[in-house]
Amino acid sequence: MTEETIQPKVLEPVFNHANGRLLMPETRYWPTDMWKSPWSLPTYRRGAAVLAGLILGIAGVAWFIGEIGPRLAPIYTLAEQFALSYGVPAFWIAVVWTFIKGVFVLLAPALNALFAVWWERKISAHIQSRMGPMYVGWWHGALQTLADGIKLFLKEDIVPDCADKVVHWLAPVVVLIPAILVFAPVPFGKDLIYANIDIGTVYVFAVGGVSVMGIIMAGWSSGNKFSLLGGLRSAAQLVSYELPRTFAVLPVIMLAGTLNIADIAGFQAGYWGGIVPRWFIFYPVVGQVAFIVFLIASVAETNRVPFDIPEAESELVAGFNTEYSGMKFALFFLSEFAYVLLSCLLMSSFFFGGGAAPLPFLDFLPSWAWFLSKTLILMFCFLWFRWTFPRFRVDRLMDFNWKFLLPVSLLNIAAGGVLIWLLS
Amino acid sequence: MGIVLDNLSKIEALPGGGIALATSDELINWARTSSVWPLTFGLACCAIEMMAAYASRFDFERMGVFPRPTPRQADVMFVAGTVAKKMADPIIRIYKQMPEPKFVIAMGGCANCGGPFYDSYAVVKGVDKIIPVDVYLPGCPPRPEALMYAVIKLQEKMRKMTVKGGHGATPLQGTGSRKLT
Amino acid sequence: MTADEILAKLQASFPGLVKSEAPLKDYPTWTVPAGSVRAVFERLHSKFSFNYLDMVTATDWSGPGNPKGYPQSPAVTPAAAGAPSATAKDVFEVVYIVSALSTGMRLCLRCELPRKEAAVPSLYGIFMASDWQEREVYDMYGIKFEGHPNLKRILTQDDQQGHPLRKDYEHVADKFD
Amino acid sequence: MKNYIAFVFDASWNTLKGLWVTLKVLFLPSITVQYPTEKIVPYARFRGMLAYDAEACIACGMCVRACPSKCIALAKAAAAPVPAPVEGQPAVPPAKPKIEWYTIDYGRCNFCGLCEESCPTKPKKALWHSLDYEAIFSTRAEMVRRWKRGDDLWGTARKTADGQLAPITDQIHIQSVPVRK
Amino acid sequence: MTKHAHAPADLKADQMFINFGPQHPSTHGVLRIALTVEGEVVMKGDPDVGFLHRGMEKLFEARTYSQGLILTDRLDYISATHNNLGYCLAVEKLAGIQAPLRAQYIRVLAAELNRIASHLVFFGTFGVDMGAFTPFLYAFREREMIMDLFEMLCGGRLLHSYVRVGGVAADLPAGWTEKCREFLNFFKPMLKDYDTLLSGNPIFRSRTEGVGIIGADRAVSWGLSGPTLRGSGVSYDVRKAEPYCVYDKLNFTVPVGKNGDCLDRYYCRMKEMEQSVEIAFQCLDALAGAELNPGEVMAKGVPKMFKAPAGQAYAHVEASRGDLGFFAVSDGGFNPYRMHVRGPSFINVAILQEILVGCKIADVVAILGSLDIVLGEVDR
Repeated sequence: MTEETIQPKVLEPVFNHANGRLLMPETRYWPTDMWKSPWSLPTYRRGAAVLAGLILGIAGVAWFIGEIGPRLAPIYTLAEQFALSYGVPAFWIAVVWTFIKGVFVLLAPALNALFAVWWERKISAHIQSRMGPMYVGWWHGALQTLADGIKLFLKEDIVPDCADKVVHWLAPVVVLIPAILVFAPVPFGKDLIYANIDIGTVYVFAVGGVSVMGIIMAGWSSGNKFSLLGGLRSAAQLVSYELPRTFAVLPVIMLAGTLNIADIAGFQAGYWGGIVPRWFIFYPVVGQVAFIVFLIASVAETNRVPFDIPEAESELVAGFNTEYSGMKFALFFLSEFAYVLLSCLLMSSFFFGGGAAPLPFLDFLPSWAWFLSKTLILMFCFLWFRWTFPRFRVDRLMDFNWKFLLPVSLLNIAAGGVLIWLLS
Repeated sequence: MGIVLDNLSKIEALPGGGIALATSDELINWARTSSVWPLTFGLACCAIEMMAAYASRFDFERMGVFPRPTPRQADVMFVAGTVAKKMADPIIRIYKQMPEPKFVIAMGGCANCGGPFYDSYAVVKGVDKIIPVDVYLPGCPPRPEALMYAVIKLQEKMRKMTVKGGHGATPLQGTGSRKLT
Repeated sequence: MTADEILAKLQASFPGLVKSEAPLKDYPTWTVPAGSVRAVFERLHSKFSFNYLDMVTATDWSGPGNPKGYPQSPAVTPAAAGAPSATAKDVFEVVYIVSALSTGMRLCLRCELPRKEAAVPSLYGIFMASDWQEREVYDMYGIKFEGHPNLKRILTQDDQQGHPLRKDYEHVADKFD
Repeated sequence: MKNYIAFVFDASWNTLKGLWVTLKVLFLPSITVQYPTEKIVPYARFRGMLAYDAEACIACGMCVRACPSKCIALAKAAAAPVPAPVEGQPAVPPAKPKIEWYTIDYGRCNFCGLCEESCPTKPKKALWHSLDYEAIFSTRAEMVRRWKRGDDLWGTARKTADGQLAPITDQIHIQSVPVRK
Repeated sequence: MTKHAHAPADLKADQMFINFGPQHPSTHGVLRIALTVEGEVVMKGDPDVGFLHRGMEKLFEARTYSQGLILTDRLDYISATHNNLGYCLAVEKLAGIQAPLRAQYIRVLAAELNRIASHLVFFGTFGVDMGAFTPFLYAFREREMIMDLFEMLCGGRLLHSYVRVGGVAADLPAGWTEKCREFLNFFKPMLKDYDTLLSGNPIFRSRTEGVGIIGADRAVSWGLSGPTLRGSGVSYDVRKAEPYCVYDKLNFTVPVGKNGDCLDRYYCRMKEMEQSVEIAFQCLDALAGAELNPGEVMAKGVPKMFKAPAGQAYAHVEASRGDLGFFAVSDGGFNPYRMHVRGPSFINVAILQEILVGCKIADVVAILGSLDIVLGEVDR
């Protein structure tokens, strides 16, 4: 088996892909030479330049568009006079206006699902030193999620014969509807809000709790032992992690004095000594502990690693959505990312001051731009946790909650009380 | 659907018959080919090369291939390894559990026709004796790029499918190799 | 404590135990009569601390393999320039290899059984490693191990006719061939 | 109580260190070979698809005996009649035996290289492992490729249902592709 | 489905029968565990193997000695060199052949590189079983470098058939030793990264500490071998107990665990990778030395189709999964009369019947992963 035996006789090129490139044996992309000096690689430099350009471009566009919230009010009054002049009763105008706002709020989880799924696959790929979707859309697989959605929409919809048909069909609906309703009191920027109700926080936690029912229904009705176990596990986990999540928000509400999410965000405007923004996370002990407990509990609420025992891939095949194919599976996927977006929006409005700019001289950007950037940074933390941590075992997960998170959040409420007594 | 898709052509009427691809077929085939979800189903040595194809160097996810553990959410089944007779029933059962349209790639000599165990008493000589196969991939085990080449060829086969022809499902066929158009 | 001293000690109570004539290369090899297999192992386990059972397997000495045992003609037919009939004798031979981890000594014990209804006492109680290995020998050769709790087929499919590793095994084409 | 606090701080410190490892790799370049556009040329000893040169073969059958899965079959051409010895010139040496036809069953081949090692032809081997690894079949019949004298290195395969032998289209020859500058 | 795959008759009211089926993301291949479960706690679990049974031992009797080597690649397909080495040692003992010294050093080098690749697959799949997906990709990124080394050395990425009866197929190609040193130098610090990523993680420790404890005497009675046995505190390694090739000339230590739980078995394998890197460095230095003349890698006078003299021989090597033994019987013909493979995974997986009782479903995955079995070797 000597080297010189390789000599083809016929050399007609059968394949010449337009931009095909052959890596001769010496270039094998070994990490030893790729990571010695990353900045010397042209592709790496081009990638960094594209990323920086993207961020600056979006910031420029946001600066150009400016505040959207306050501009809506005059448009609404103009349209109202126009409709009144046509004799349309005021009641119907309000209905049409809420319907239009409703479409935009429905757009939030839908667009977020398209973006977040693609972003998670890219971030997880680059964490694992690979590239993620590249070929589907025109730039870095931009249309990957759209292609997945259309394909799932066209898949055959299997209902196992030993399944409880009605409950099996109803489960994704019961999971998805609260995931959309919950976005009503959540602000997206300065008075960019659907319903500025006063009990926003209670509403969010109340409606968020309903989707647990959907997961249990999915688990039980699929007639599959693995999904039954997944459903029961999610019942135990979601209910028990609801408590520390709510108790973590209590000090924030005590400090802000209102339950209205937009007002809590507004309360955190202004700067201590001109530099440090008055965000709740910067309150001495109470803020940091509350934020960490809320972050951990939200990761548990959205069934993401290290708390993803309901759909544990290595133990229960795919947990509660084992028997779901096609569009019903897509709905579960959509609602999971809606809850991730919700948790990030809540965290940025409770702890990071909603639309407020981190430094005084940075407030030329509009409030919704700051709000979205904080949400994206927090969403990056969710993705980062997912690709680093292993999964809890069921009983260790319960110990962690009842023996660690809950006592810490209760102590935190006491500390919040002491802080308020000191401040007043 | 005014969605911008790369190189999506209008109705393509080919002179002299041929396949007239309406826009909806083009869109449906584009969606199906760009998100091929295989079932994590490894039998023997080819499964290790399949895992190497999902790993960092030959990243399968660039083509939208995202492995799913349950047959309900899988489009393609990579039969990677020797099909023992004791494993034949579970393979048939899993193939039936997959929703339409479903495809099968026989990866490696053992799945093609028994490979090095062609004269063994306990091996099914080729997986197309029990389920229909769309693409056979030689190699023992084939390189991860060869598996990607097989997926590219399967995508080419899928692009020629028309909804009018098979109502969006793959033709029902018990065993043997399969024509998709 | 060399192998021969142990052999001398054991031959006192087991007359049938002899040094076998075709030994395993560089391991002391003894031939044990079928009836006293379990007793010998118990003595080895308790007295001479042979606590690790390496391997349990069997050989069918009934002449060259039968080409009809293979669904398709194999690369080299087993009888090609095969064994002179001298070594063929109508017998199964169960081979045990047992070792003492503390001293590092390794022994091979063999016992010959008639082919018709071959049976040998199981080592299930002494070494748990023998549980699956004996089931595999039963599955492949049909040798019965008395005292084994669940002696069932382990590797071959459920409706497998006959025991494949026997030299005279003929393959019956089933629904997959 | 004290070791509980120590356990909490140790656990959170290890968690943060784990997070730091993943963040560090996030900003390092990825080592992916983007397969259809960037293609790895294997090392010289890689055992890819078999290539066969009908001119160099002396139909000795050594490869048939060496193959563990019996996938090679050949037929020796009838020996050319030796011209009657003319006493003027030295006796014409008997012609080297030629090959009539030669078939390799790629489905069953397990790419082990024993046939290449057993091929006695000098200086260039008649049967060797090329560097190609991109080949697929769509039917069982295509797996068996046949050579007659004059065919090219990759032989012809039984293509359509009617069993016609057609040259190979579904195999990309890495060796013969000019490197794009 | 096979007949006994359905619920047993004596299933009590609140118990559930789960098929941890032949196709399951974390059974490392096609192994079926019939679990009788009460809520999350496993009452009874008995593994069912044979779903990858290819009748190897029958096929060995129909192949010549050099063709049989190709079958041994497919036994434990993650560490193929160890199978070839065990087979060749058994046949060489049978035929009385002795490989030249240079070939023995190359054999040990290839075996240790293969052990690192095999333990990397273990580290990756054990991380996926625990739910952390990233270690799997880091492990496979380093493993791709080893696959390149083997592709350069013998042409095959995964199944090499590089070790031949009487020596090695071919000598080291030019530039191979530099690339090998480049990999080993890159890999040593990487092991510390793996430690911080997975073994240091408190969630991982809570999933593996005190799970699936196997006592030392129970491990010996069940005949376990390899890191699974050494995790329980029994320091039995064939490379030290019965050194083959040149292992007696190399100095390396054998890591031994203390209390036999999943974490100790995991640490035994991670420490073994460090030792394998040391051994590989020593082999590279020895090969670079002058006294091993290059090119002389095959014993003289060993034809391709040789007849081994009648007799029986047993040789065993320390494969990455345990004590892999080959029992070869020859009747003087071209092909072996009987070739039995003592598969370490086949014997290690039998203990599942005992240690699964009383643990949770998540522990079933952890214990199965820590045993590190390969179904090609279990079912042969």
